[in-house]
Amino acid sequence: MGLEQALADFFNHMGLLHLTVGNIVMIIVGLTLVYLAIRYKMEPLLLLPIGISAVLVNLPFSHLANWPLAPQLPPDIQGNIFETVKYMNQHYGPPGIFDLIYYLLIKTEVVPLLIFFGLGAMTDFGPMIADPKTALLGAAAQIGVFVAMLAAILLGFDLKEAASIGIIGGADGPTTIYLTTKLAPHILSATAVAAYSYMSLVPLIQPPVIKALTTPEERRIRMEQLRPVSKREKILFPIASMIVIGLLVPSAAPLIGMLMIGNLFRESGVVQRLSKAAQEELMNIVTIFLGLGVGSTMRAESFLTAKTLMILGLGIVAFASATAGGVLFGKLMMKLSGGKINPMIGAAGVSAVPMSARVVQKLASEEDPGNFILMHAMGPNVAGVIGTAVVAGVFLSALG
Amino acid sequence: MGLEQALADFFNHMGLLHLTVGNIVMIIVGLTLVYLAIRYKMEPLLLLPIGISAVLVNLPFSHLANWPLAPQLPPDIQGNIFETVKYMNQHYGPPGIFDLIYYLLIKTEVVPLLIFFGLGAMTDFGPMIADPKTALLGAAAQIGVFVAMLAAILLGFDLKEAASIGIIGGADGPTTIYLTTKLAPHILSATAVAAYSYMSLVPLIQPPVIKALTTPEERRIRMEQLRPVSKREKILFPIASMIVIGLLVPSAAPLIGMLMIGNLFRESGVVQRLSKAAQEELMNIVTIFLGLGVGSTMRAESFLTAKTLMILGLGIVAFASATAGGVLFGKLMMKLSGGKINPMIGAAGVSAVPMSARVVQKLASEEDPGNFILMHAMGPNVAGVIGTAVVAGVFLSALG
Amino acid sequence: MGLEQALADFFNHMGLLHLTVGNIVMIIVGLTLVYLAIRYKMEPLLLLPIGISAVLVNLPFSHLANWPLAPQLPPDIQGNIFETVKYMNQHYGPPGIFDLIYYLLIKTEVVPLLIFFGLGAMTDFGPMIADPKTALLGAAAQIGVFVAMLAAILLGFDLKEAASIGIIGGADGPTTIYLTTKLAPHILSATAVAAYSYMSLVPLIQPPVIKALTTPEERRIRMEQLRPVSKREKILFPIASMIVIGLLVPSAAPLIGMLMIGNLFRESGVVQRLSKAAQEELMNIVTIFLGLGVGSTMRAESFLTAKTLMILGLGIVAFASATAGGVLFGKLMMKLSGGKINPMIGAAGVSAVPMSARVVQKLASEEDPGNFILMHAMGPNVAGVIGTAVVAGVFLSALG
Amino acid sequence: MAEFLEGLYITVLGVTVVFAVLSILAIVMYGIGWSEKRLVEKEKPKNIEEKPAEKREEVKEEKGLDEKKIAIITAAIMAYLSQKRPKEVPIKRKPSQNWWLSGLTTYVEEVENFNYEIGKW
Amino acid sequence: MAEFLEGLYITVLGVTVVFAVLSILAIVMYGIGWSEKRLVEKEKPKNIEEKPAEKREEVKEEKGLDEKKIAIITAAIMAYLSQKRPKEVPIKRKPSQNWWLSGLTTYVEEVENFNYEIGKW
Amino acid sequence: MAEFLEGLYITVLGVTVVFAVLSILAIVMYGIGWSEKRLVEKEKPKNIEEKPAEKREEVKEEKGLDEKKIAIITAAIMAYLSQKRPKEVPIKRKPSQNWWLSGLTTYVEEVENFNYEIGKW
Ligand code: NA
Ligand code: NA
Ligand code: NA
Repeated sequence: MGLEQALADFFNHMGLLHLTVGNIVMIIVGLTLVYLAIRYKMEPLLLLPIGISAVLVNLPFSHLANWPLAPQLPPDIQGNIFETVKYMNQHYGPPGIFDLIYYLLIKTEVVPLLIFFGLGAMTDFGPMIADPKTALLGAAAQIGVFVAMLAAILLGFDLKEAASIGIIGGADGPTTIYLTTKLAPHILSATAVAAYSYMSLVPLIQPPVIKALTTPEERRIRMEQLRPVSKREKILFPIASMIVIGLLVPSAAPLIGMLMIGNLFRESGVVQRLSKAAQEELMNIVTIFLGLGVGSTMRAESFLTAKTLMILGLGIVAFASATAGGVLFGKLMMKLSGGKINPMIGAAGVSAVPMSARVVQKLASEEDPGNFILMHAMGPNVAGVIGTAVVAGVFLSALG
Repeated sequence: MGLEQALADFFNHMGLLHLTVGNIVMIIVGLTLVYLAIRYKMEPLLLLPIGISAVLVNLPFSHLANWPLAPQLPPDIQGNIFETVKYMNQHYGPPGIFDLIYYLLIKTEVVPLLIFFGLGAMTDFGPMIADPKTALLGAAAQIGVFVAMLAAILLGFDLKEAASIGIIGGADGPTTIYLTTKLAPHILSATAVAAYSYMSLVPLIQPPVIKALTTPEERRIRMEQLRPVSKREKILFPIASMIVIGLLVPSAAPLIGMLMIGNLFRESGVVQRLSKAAQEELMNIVTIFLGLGVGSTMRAESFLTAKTLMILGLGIVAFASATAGGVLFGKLMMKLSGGKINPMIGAAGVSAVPMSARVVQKLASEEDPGNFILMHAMGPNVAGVIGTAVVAGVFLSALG
Repeated sequence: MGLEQALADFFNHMGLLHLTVGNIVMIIVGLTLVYLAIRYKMEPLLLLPIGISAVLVNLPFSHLANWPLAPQLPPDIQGNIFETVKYMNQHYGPPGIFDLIYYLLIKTEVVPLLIFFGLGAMTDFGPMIADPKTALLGAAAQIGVFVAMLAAILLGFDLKEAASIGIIGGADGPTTIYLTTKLAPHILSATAVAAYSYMSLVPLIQPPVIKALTTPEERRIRMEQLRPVSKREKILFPIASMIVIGLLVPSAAPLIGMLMIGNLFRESGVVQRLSKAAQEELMNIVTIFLGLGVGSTMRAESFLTAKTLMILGLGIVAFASATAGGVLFGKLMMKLSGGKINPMIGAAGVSAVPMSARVVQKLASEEDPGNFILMHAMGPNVAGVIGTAVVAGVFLSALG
Repeated sequence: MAEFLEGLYITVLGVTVVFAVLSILAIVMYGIGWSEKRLVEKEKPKNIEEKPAEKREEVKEEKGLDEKKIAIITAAIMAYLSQKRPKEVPIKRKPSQNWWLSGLTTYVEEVENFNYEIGKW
Repeated sequence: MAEFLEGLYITVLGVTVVFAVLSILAIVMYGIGWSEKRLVEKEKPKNIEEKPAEKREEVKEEKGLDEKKIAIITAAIMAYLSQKRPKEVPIKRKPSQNWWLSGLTTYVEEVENFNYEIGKW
Repeated sequence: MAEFLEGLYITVLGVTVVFAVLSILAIVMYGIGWSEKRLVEKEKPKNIEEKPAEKREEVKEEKGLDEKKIAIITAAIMAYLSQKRPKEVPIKRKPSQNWWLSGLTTYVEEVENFNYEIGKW
């Protein structure tokens, strides 16, 4: 090999010379996410890693992610993760670090489930236990999921894609990632980015919808003080709900099971060490891998399509109709309860915890500064997490 | 697919309709462990995850653990963990999160060894270094392991099962899990649950045995103050014992090696960062995986057998005879030393650190409130950890 | 099986009887590293785990590392990590914990890249941003890498080995491990140990070289106060450098990319949770695995060769010539700037951060106690990390 | 259109299931709440005797210790501790460890500040 | 010798590339620095009005609160907290948990010290 | 019965090995202890001269600083720091971050308490 040859080889593999328009656009998209995360603190824990990882994988030959996301696999190895990685290595070369994260940690569900485990350890289901009927509002908000799904079908998406798009309306990042990975991995980056982006835009998306559907009088409704919840109840709740939901919707058991194990660790009070680990050491590490892994799926070929734009549009539809679903059911409950329930708390069934509950509180305060319904809104809020996981279970059992 | 079909399908896969009596019993067993862990703080860091994980895996179709524990494998792939997981995926579908934990983290020894690493970083071998002869009491207590093993053979267990059952008497959870995983994985849940349960019952199991074998005069024996141990000695000890044991019983080298690396990290004083990680970050994460993984092996088909009841019975035999072995050897040492050694400290050779040492102290205080032998009991106590690992090594080399 | 047979078998597998001279020498080498780490605090976070792990793997039959390091693989599975581990398991038995660490975490680049990620989160590039021209000194110091490489070729090493040896002069442990694992895994332990040992010997290696190449007057040169660097600049830097270097030298993208992601996490200020995890939880765990994994490659057959001695010798050559390269380029810059640059800061281009910068400061203080150039030396110091990663990228693209 | 119809079926199924599940969960929670209430009522009579005692004790403690005195005592203890601690842990960090211990930055910033201070003069 | 020649080629390539890359990076950094400077200049006029206000406020605060008073208040708060906290979290550790909680050592050392104390008498 | 016999063999082997290993380990530990004792004896003469000096120093320090003064100084420093710190780190948490930062609970509990307080009026 002469020097000229060496130089020629080196230049031939210089990424700069292989940069496509798609790469450039994706780099800009990634940088935009980074900017939004840093400047406006939009879900920075996810959107910052996602954005910067999208930048990196769109530098040609960067070898952080070498494998395609939705490869054509021989039929006999589909569904066999161990055969799949072997095949990928054979056909696309050794895995980059992002391939390992995506194929071994995200596609195997490990990371989304561990995040749910950590969320369980962080969540206080007290407000829902204190007033169980508010759990129904967490169910009502799931209507948005189905509205968006149907809209997606009308726009030409197939059923599996439509379900993955609809679930964005559940406003639960890990559930969205979990379901999309299983049903339609080729649109993972779009649904994940939509879910996290809109979650952070809840304070902009929800108020107009809520205001359009409620009167100032309704927004002014004060609610009774929530009863205190004992430690015993808080311990029994995760156990009971894990068994109840596990027996009714087994396909939701992984999500609900891990969430409730985390919550039991939290409430039991005897394993603080493990509860802390679930919330901190493990959660932080897993969050890093989730962000980098999801971001690494933002490739020009799969992201820069009309589908992505439609998904972003449908995401708004999903959030708005979920809000509407919750508020309308809230109005029904208000009527049935003789005006004891502020219908706005239904909007908190969109589970961007605790943001949508805060939005509700803010709107209540605007009408009446002495009206405190945040805690009442927390009930539907955490119920919405459960509701979305149940819906994901239904999708998996019907389509998976 | 019509709605009726969809509904029929959904109901056909509803776990509730497939719940077997075995499942129900296992769920109750799991809940009992959770109750004992929370209410009586019985080894909660292990028994809580084990119990709740047992509940989850016994909900039909819950997809957290899809693979059998002791599958019939083609002979050419036995012992090849990578072929095994591929085969399992092919025959039993994609792994659930608990399958991944069990097959990739526990069966590969990674988790038990990392726990031993953390335990090493938590253990102070000072009391044993200060009075090396007490290490022999840690050997004597291993007699219980062999008594239980022989009893198990008489009850019809084969040699490998019997060895796994006997090691319960060593009172070291990770060693029990390590050995059972290698020799008799189908009884893992029974031996693990027995080991951790009885460890937390040491204050109930040991006192009657000790009292039956000692006179009040013997229990009143005061022991000389232990000499101080220098930092240099504490650094040399893990290195020396790793080499000595590694050369004599190579099959015990993984357990002893990881234990002593952890201890060297601790005592060296120059890698506090790593020592802290071994004791905290890493330990917590690994403990979560150990508990969930072991609990996921509590399936009706393998747990609800007469064998399990026998194992639980033999576990008591193991603990009691280990205590007796320690105390009797303690009496021998008392005679040989001219009454300078309190024979009770032999009971601490059962290594449930530091509980059996505390039991001994309590019995000493009962006879003479001014008698402090806790530190002397810590010597046999930590020696018992080493002793059990050595016995496990012998089992592996003879039967593995 | 009779008792005699059992005993015979046991003794036949007693490590003591199979200890080779090579093992004994390697155990002594390992203990020496442990001693240096504890007694003289020589890079203890790496050299302590490396040393003790070397001791363990050289106890015969210890089953912590069963697989050879550079096995003869059938051509069709070379480069396929998943086929490789399967093949290894088939031919050399189940993996020990160190085999898993080495083959799955180190050989796949995961650990070195995660260390770079953590280093990025720990590094303040401020001094380099404040005075960008000092970055060139970080390039100049890489000359040492090439000098050592050429010397290695002359001594009979092949190109891939020579490149791995040369990179020692970059004074970046993870980069050395990353490159050697890819180009010449059979000399990994020698290059890793050389890199970390000499990094801690920088205060001994550099001063004579610096003094030989500079006059006291030059060492006395005071430099202008560095300008303050804004948060915005610190955020833009990792993004810009990731893109620039990624486009120019794609093969350096994994190292530089992970480094800069870590740095962006740090400087963005919106993901402290993740930045802390990168620096602590994750870093500590990964460091443990790196040390144990690298140490486990110190086997008699691959380490006890004339090559290792030559590598240790060439390592010194690399460090010394890197220092010289930096200082000489520093003198050039001094001339061009009209004496405004202290040439000594070029020596800090050897990136043992922040040690070489401190060495420079110490020499400056010796000549003039009021001369503070530490911050100016930090520029080349962090630039040296980037420079070495770029050189590793060139090697990979030319030889990998 | 077949797809949309199937979507509708799934919607009906899904909405039914999610409402059913959360309703059942709500009923279970009401059950838990109700049994908790009964349990507490059972336990109360016993506690009534105990609690006042506890409370009295607390009040005593609070009266017994004048806040001002506590302030001084606390400060004294802290001062004593702060005097003690550095001697107990004579940390001698090696430069290279600084890097690992993330001390690099702190150190660098220290010097930076120092340099700026000097620059002012 | 062929190998050495190739090594030389790589050296030329490598040195060129590393200098080129770091030069470009330096230029980029100069660019960032220059645009930062321009941005700051643009922003300055606005800040001038704001900053003095802030500063005055700070000064006020510092004047308003006498250091001595703060000391007493702080200590009082801390004393109050230290009085409160132990009651809120009545930790009842089980022996076996000590082991896990790495408390073993501490505990052991405690007793060790205690034993030595006794040994003295 | 063959199994039991084999079990007996393993028992004999195992008991022998475990006693042998721990005996050898004990001997090694006695060896370490003995060499430590010799080393310390060798080192002692040197230390005797150094130690008193150290002790005197400590005593001095303790005398030099009156505990009361230290208490006041400490409190003052703390007060100063507590005044400083909040300004240095003006944390502006976004609601969604609360969730992540596990702050959710704290926040929820805060409001819960607040609600209860209001409930009392
Ligand atoms: Na939701
Ligand atoms: Na034991
Ligand atoms: Na370098």
